[in-house]
Amino acid sequence: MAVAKQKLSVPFDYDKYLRKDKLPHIWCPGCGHGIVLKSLLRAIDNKELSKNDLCMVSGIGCSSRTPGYVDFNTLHTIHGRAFSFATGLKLAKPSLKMIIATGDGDAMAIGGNHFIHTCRRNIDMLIIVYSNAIYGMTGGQFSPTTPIGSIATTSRYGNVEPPFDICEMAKAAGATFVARGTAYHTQELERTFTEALGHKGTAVVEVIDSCPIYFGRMNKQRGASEMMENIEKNGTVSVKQVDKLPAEKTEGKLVRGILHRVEKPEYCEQYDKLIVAKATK
Amino acid sequence: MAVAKQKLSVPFDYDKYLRKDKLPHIWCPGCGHGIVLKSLLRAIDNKELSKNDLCMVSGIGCSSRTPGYVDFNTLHTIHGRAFSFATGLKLAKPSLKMIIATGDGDAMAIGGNHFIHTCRRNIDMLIIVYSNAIYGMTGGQFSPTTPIGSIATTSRYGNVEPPFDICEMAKAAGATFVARGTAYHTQELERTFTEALGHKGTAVVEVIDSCPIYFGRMNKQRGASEMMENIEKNGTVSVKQVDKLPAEKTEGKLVRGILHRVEKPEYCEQYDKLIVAKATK
Amino acid sequence: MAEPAKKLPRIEISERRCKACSICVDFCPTNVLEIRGTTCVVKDLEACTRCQLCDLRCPDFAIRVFD
Amino acid sequence: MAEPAKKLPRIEISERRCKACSICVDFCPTNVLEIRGTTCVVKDLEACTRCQLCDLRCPDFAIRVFD
Amino acid sequence: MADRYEIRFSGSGGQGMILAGIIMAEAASIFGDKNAAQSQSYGPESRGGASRAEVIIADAGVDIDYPKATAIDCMLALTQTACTSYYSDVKKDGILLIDEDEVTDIPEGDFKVVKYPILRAAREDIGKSIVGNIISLGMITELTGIVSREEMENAVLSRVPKPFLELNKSALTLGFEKASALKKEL
Amino acid sequence: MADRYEIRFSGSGGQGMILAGIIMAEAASIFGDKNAAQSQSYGPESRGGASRAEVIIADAGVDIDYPKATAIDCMLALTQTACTSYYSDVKKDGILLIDEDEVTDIPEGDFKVVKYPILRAAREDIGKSIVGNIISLGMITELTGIVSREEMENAVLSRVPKPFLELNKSALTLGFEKASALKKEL
Amino acid sequence: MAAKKKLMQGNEACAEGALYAGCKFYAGYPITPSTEVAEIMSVELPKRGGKFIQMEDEIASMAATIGGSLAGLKSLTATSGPGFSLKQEALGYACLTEVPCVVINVMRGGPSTGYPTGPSQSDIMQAKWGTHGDHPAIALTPAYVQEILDETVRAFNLSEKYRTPVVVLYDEIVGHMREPITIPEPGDLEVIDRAKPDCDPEDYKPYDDKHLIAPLAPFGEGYRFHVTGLNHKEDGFPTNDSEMIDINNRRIMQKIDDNIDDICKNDESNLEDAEIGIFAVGSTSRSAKFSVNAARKKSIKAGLLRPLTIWPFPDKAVGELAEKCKVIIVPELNLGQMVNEVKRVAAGRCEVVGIHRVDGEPIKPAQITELIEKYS
Amino acid sequence: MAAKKKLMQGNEACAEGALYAGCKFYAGYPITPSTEVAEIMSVELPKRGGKFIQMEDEIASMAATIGGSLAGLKSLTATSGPGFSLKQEALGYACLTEVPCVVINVMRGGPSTGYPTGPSQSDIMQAKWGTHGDHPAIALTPAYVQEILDETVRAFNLSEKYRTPVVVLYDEIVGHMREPITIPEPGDLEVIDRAKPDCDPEDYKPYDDKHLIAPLAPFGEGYRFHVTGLNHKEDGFPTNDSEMIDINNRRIMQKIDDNIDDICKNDESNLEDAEIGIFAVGSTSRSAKFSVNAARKKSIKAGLLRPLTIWPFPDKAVGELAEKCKVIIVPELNLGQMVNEVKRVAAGRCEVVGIHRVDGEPIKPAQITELIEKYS
Ligand SMILES: Cc1ncc(C[n+]2csc(CCOP(=O)(O)OP(=O)(O)O)c2C)c(N)n1
Ligand SMILES: Cc1ncc(C[n+]2csc(CCOP(=O)(O)OP(=O)(O)O)c2C)c(N)n1
Ligand code: SF4
Ligand code: SF4
Ligand code: SF4
Ligand code: SF4
Ligand code: SF4
Ligand code: SF4
Ligand SMILES: [Mg+2]
Ligand SMILES: [Mg+2]
Repeated sequence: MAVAKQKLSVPFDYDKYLRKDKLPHIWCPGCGHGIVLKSLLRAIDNKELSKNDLCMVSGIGCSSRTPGYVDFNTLHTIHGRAFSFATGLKLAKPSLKMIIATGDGDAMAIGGNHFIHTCRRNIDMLIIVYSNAIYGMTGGQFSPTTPIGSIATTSRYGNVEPPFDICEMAKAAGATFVARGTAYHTQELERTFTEALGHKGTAVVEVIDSCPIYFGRMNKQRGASEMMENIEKNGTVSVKQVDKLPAEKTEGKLVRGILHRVEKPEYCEQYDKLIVAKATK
Repeated sequence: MAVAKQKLSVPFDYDKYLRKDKLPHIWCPGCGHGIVLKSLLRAIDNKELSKNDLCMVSGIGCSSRTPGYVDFNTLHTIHGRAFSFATGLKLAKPSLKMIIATGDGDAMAIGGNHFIHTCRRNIDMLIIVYSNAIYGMTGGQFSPTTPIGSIATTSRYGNVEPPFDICEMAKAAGATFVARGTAYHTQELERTFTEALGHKGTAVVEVIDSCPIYFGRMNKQRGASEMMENIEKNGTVSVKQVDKLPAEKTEGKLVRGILHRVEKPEYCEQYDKLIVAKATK
Repeated sequence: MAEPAKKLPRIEISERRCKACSICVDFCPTNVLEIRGTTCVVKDLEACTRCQLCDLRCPDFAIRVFD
Repeated sequence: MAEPAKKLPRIEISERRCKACSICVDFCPTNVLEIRGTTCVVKDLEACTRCQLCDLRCPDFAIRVFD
Repeated sequence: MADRYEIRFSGSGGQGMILAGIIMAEAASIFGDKNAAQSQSYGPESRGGASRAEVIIADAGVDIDYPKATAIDCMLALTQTACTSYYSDVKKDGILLIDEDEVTDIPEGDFKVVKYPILRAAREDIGKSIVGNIISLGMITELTGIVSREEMENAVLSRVPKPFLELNKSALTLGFEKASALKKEL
Repeated sequence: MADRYEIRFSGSGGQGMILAGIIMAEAASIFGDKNAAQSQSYGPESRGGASRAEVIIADAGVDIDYPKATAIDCMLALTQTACTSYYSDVKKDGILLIDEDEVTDIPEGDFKVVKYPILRAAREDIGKSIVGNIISLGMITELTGIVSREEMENAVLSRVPKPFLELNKSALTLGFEKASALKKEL
Repeated sequence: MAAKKKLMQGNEACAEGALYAGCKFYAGYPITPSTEVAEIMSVELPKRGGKFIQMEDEIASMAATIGGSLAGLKSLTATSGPGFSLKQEALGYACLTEVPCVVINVMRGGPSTGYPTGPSQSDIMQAKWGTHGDHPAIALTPAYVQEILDETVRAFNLSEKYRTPVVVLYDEIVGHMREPITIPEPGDLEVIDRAKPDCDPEDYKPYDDKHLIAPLAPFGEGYRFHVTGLNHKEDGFPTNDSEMIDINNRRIMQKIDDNIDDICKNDESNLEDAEIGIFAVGSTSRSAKFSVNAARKKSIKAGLLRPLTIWPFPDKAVGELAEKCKVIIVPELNLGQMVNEVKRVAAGRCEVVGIHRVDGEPIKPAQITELIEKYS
Repeated sequence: MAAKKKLMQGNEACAEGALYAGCKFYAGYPITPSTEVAEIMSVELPKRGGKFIQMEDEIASMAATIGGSLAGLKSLTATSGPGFSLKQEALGYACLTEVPCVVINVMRGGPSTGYPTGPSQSDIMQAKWGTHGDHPAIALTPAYVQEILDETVRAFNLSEKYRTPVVVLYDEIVGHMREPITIPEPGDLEVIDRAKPDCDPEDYKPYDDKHLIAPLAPFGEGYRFHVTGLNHKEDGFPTNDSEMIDINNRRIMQKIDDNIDDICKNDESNLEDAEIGIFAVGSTSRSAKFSVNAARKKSIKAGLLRPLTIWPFPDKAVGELAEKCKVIIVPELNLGQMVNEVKRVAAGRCEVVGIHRVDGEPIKPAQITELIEKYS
């Protein structure tokens, strides 16, 4: 399937999902956010979802500017609270197909509580965390996913805070679909998104992403392409290979792919099935 | 050791750690919170900690009223934020021995984000979650640890939200000592607290506790003693036995004991070791 | 050595603190205690084994068993 | 069947959208592209294998390769 | 009746003082045709400690603006603490109904004191100490005449779960009767 | 000098306009003995788009109250967008210094226009397009005389990392020289 | 009376009013003394096709409430002081994005955790100024149980009509007391639903400035549009253009200012010939009414202005009062909030004095009477 | 000048002032346009034995800041609009528990996310009324870079002296502009440290009402005491007694009211004979000064009252102005905040007019000049 795609003779028509007049987007040259969005749009196309039903909600951050560019029902909210706005929307109108576009700061710093409670409720939505280990929008402070030792504008001596493992958190909190992808492995990411969009319940996809302007510059990565390469070479290993590789090849690496997937009752359905049924009987 | 304790001829003198003039406390007859506090005081005594160094911080809730009764440096803050106040105190004065007294609502509902970030930083403090599956103070609404199907004043048709596993959350977030005890197993709890007080880093102890007045009454448990018995009989299994018991005896049960314990650099120490060292060199 | 005549324990119950929750009563292995009105009282001191379970579980710092 | 004369692909680059980040240039396996001024341009169309990698990784919806 | 008739129920948390207030207000305004306003005070904790409920009753069509007691016509006290804390608002010639076992230090004043072992009667005569508040309602109905026996009975029965109807009815009747006897002494 | 002398640096994000403003302010107020106030405007996003920095200079001891431009004495425009958006505040007989490759649609007005291929010179003569702002500073120093060459050189050198000292010195000197030639044509 | 009479608590009447108004969505987090509103909604909404959710905190509650409304449901949340403080950021978002919703604040003793079971009126200024930035504010102040029901309905109506959040403020006394009230039959009270667009989706502008208040399309019904808390232009997309920013920031204030007579509502008693005016809301206004009645019996010309809309402030009514009275007495359960507004409006035309109480007790009629008599 | 002169940004000067005042603790969460304060503190504090921590949000930041102060360190946090809204609940806690700390709010365009890189002055009322319940408020409003440094020092002094949080409000223009300033040498500026108890720990009452402001013992030094956000009595423990509640709630206000002359500070120019008064803060006051100077050149009697303490409101100075001027002009980067306070104080004694701007642009001197000339 991957190969088939690669040989496409007609390129994918992103414009049919975009608000073309809003481009070029505000992201810096080489920012990974655009690549993530492209994988998502292809996945949406794979699933043949309707733009009228799609609803994208975000908080604040560079990544959270995504909704402005897609021709869906779009809601750019306040920092960290996208999950809660989305919970209201989804519960009020279960026909909406919810996608959250959020950053490591938006989701895991200020929004951490809403993130875990959303996972716990297992309410049907796809959460995409653009995880670039930095607060891009505010100019490069360290985030709860910044590796120890990294430089940021508020960790000039090197960061001392251990980072979260977003996927572990999602799983512990109760998310029923948890996966990790990268802005480098764009086709794998497309497949992951496609699977996630087919899942009923809270699906979390962490995307290892790059902010060449702040994280890159402060941490001596020469440019966008070098950051991409680093994601490939040093950062991750596929869940399919992880057991086959020798320990020294996997150590310290994040695992890519679908890491957790279970079927559990979805919140809105439970609401109808248990609460409404009892209330109206 | 446990046996030795049981045969004590001179009972433990709680009063030396209490603000006696503040008793009787505000907790309802049969509320488990007092039992938890007693186990803690014995553990503190075991560790010979000084009252001048001890600092207990809480949020809002019945459980969060604990600091008012102990003769330490005590801080009763606002709902959900005890962790953050405590972080400030500890970082500013690392000689303080920090204990957080919090409830399932205070820690896991409104305080969830500060809870996970405290665990992530691995800042040296003991977090005691009095986990009674209800918002006691406000009169019995369901909480993020209320089992599915339970009745509460805001889940009259039965709760549909899946509960958090507090210990799993703590571990995923980065806490380096994670344990579970109960208000029934008071001596085991004392031992767990004793261990936790000896740990350097964030130690989380979830205590399965009872609110006979709200949770008990609404869920057809006839009284405080019956709730205690239920904790014993139906609720939990010791980590020491869990592997030895047949699956049907452990299914659906929470595991008691020390569930996770690793040595990792503590936040305040790292601050001195890495940041201050670099800044002043 | 022969045991001296059995010395009874001393059970102190603070009426001010006790809330008559009955936990000590229900968990005392030898049925020493009972609730009377709004407080717990000793019903059968002889039966007391000094096991301290009442103290350990009393939520109110209200009962203490001395040797 | 004999191949017909090699048909070249058509590479569309939107100057308005392109931010000259160089990702497509650096990841093109056959060195088709280059940055000129503030935009990316085609340097060697013949070399293009239509692999679409440039499109897949362009963060700016700026490049498309047609058969 | 004057512009407003004021009743206060006081005791400790768990004795059903607020429920008594609600029932009195319903007897007057739902089952009777008067106006009523019921309110209560809590301590900073919603449990434990003294508990107090007040009902202001006025004729139909007469607004009850200030909803708290100003000069109490009738006050119930089921505990000493409640009695001591709250009796002082009872007005001249008002009625102070006390549980005679619990309230031993009886305040003095220009009011009439009615004593009865309400809780004991609940326990011993009815078999449930929880109905002390219902006995009290019966007594107050009789002592004050501010609502009719029938209105009160309807009000009590509408608030009580089915299985406890008879129990409460007996408690209420006991209250009516005891008060009817005691009234004569006033 | 009048009460206040106003300079605006404009270009696009990344061209170092704010740094230029800072250096100008330091040349005047730290290395010279004048007073200065430097400010800037961002778009809603802190990156991309037009960028603008302003410096108001006054004699020592003269307060600079309003810190933004009111009537500009000298403005630099390194891009067409910046030029078009911002030129209109240049005052009568003020100076508009433009990059002659970038700004092709030259606005008309009562001011004097000085043209020079600043970015090209940076790229080709100095070898680093990033020093366009330093060349500009040299030119403005020369064109306006508001700070001395020495003050400007000190200011530039104090803001530049060691390895780039020479580079920036050359850029500045280039600016001095080119402007000194162009000045004659004014 | 044909309609059914019921003894109801203030908080119950609030829930009843919300249901009457067609509220179909509730998101909240429990807090004394407002919790009963949530408890009733959790039981009643599922019976009527509505949704109830208990969120993890008040911030999430406010956000979910806005989400529910964007999906097209009339949405409610209820809280008290500490929770009201937490809701402020998201409340400002609702103001700027013009999403209707109703927020109940049952005021308890403050500041901070304060006195959770005690009454107060000390969040009145916060209801206007609690969130950062200039924003429109509508706040209603019922004082009787029946009025809580009626005003909750009016709160929904104003919210839907003006596309803005509406706050209902009442103190713990009114929230917890019980009075016999009449539940209105369908049709008895006006119920307003937000305007929906009838244009082609292509032409839809959610912040069209041809309308002072543009229709609001629910999400998911074909009108795909963008909502953001950044300053935005007519089409909802962020802008950087100072003219556009100005137009939108002023329009959201103007929609209130231009309709102040529709939004303001006062209850006046004995004002015709009043020489001593009293300005009070909530339980305090009930004490004041008691005192005014007592004063009138003594032929003292006292009168009461009791605003049911406290924001926008009733400048007109207070101005008239200042013209005719020698003094305006402002009793309030705080240390001086409305009294400053009254002073601002009175602008020296009459004396203005406050009575303030923050000890957890109501203002007693005797306190007001004393002052009335002093000025009579 | 002997002391070193440096070109500094407003936000840098703020950090510099904090360090000068002896600040040893910073907890914050980044937000435009205040982030530079955090960035500098993260570099400088570790060099000086202080602690910097970046928290997970603004609520945690405010809480940690209070914690740091309770441990005995002078503590700072900095934020902007949305963050300031989030800090409100904990800020009220600091007011009631009387924990000194300083909060910087660099004001940006609002409401909501608004215009993050644009200036505004629209959180002025919020600085007084943002949290629920009645509480004391001190807020300072510097307008020049040097003044930001000086006023940040004063903020710490007032905070330590009066055991209360102090807010420093300045707009983005002042926060981001650069001016040459003089860094004071040790001793140049007064630095006040909080009083510590010298009594026996047994006798220590953290809210002793013999003192208007009781000494505050740091945690962990032998004075074991209790701090709660519930209404409390002298010993810090919660109370339910209405008299105690009253005493404490009024005392925390009174400590400000009784010292208003010590807390208020104004900069006046050309006021002696002014007929046209201008009341302005921050960048707007700089425009106003420009206009006043221009007016004086034309012999128009304009003058400027520029408060450096906006809360408590400078009633006295404004009152005097109202006495002598025919009009007070209040230019502000919002839709009308301080202008209402000026009206309240003027109480009809003179005309009061506002100039308001919310489009992300500063108020231009020309706008003020126009009005001055109209009234001249
Ligand atoms: C309440 C609040 N606090 C802080 C901010 C400032 N802020 C905006 S975006 C952001 C961080 C964004 O980081 P992330 O979510 O990782 O997104 P990125 O820009 O890296 O894509 C912060 C701190 C804000 N807008 N609101
Ligand atoms: C900001 C805020 N929201 C809500 C409340 C109301 N409140 C007080 S305690 C509590 C829940 C307490 O539950 P938990 O922590 O489990 O303690 P418990 O009483 O069960 O011991 C709530 C919701 C509050 N005080 N502050
Ligand atoms: S700052 Fe970083 S995250 Fe933000 S757009 Fe630029 S590169 Fe992307
Ligand atoms: S309400 Fe429940 S948790 Fe609270 S004190 Fe009573 S029994 Fe304990
Ligand atoms: S010590 Fe043991 S035996 Fe004695 S009273 Fe207590 S529980 Fe019973
Ligand atoms: S356990 Fe304690 S409080 Fe309960 S009855 Fe026994 S002594 Fe009393
Ligand atoms: S399609 Fe492949 S070969 Fe052709 S330009 Fe793009 S990356 Fe290069
Ligand atoms: S990847 Fe896209 S934006 Fe980057 S240079 Fe290539 S075409 Fe331009
Ligand atoms: Mg990020
Ligand atoms: Mg609980």
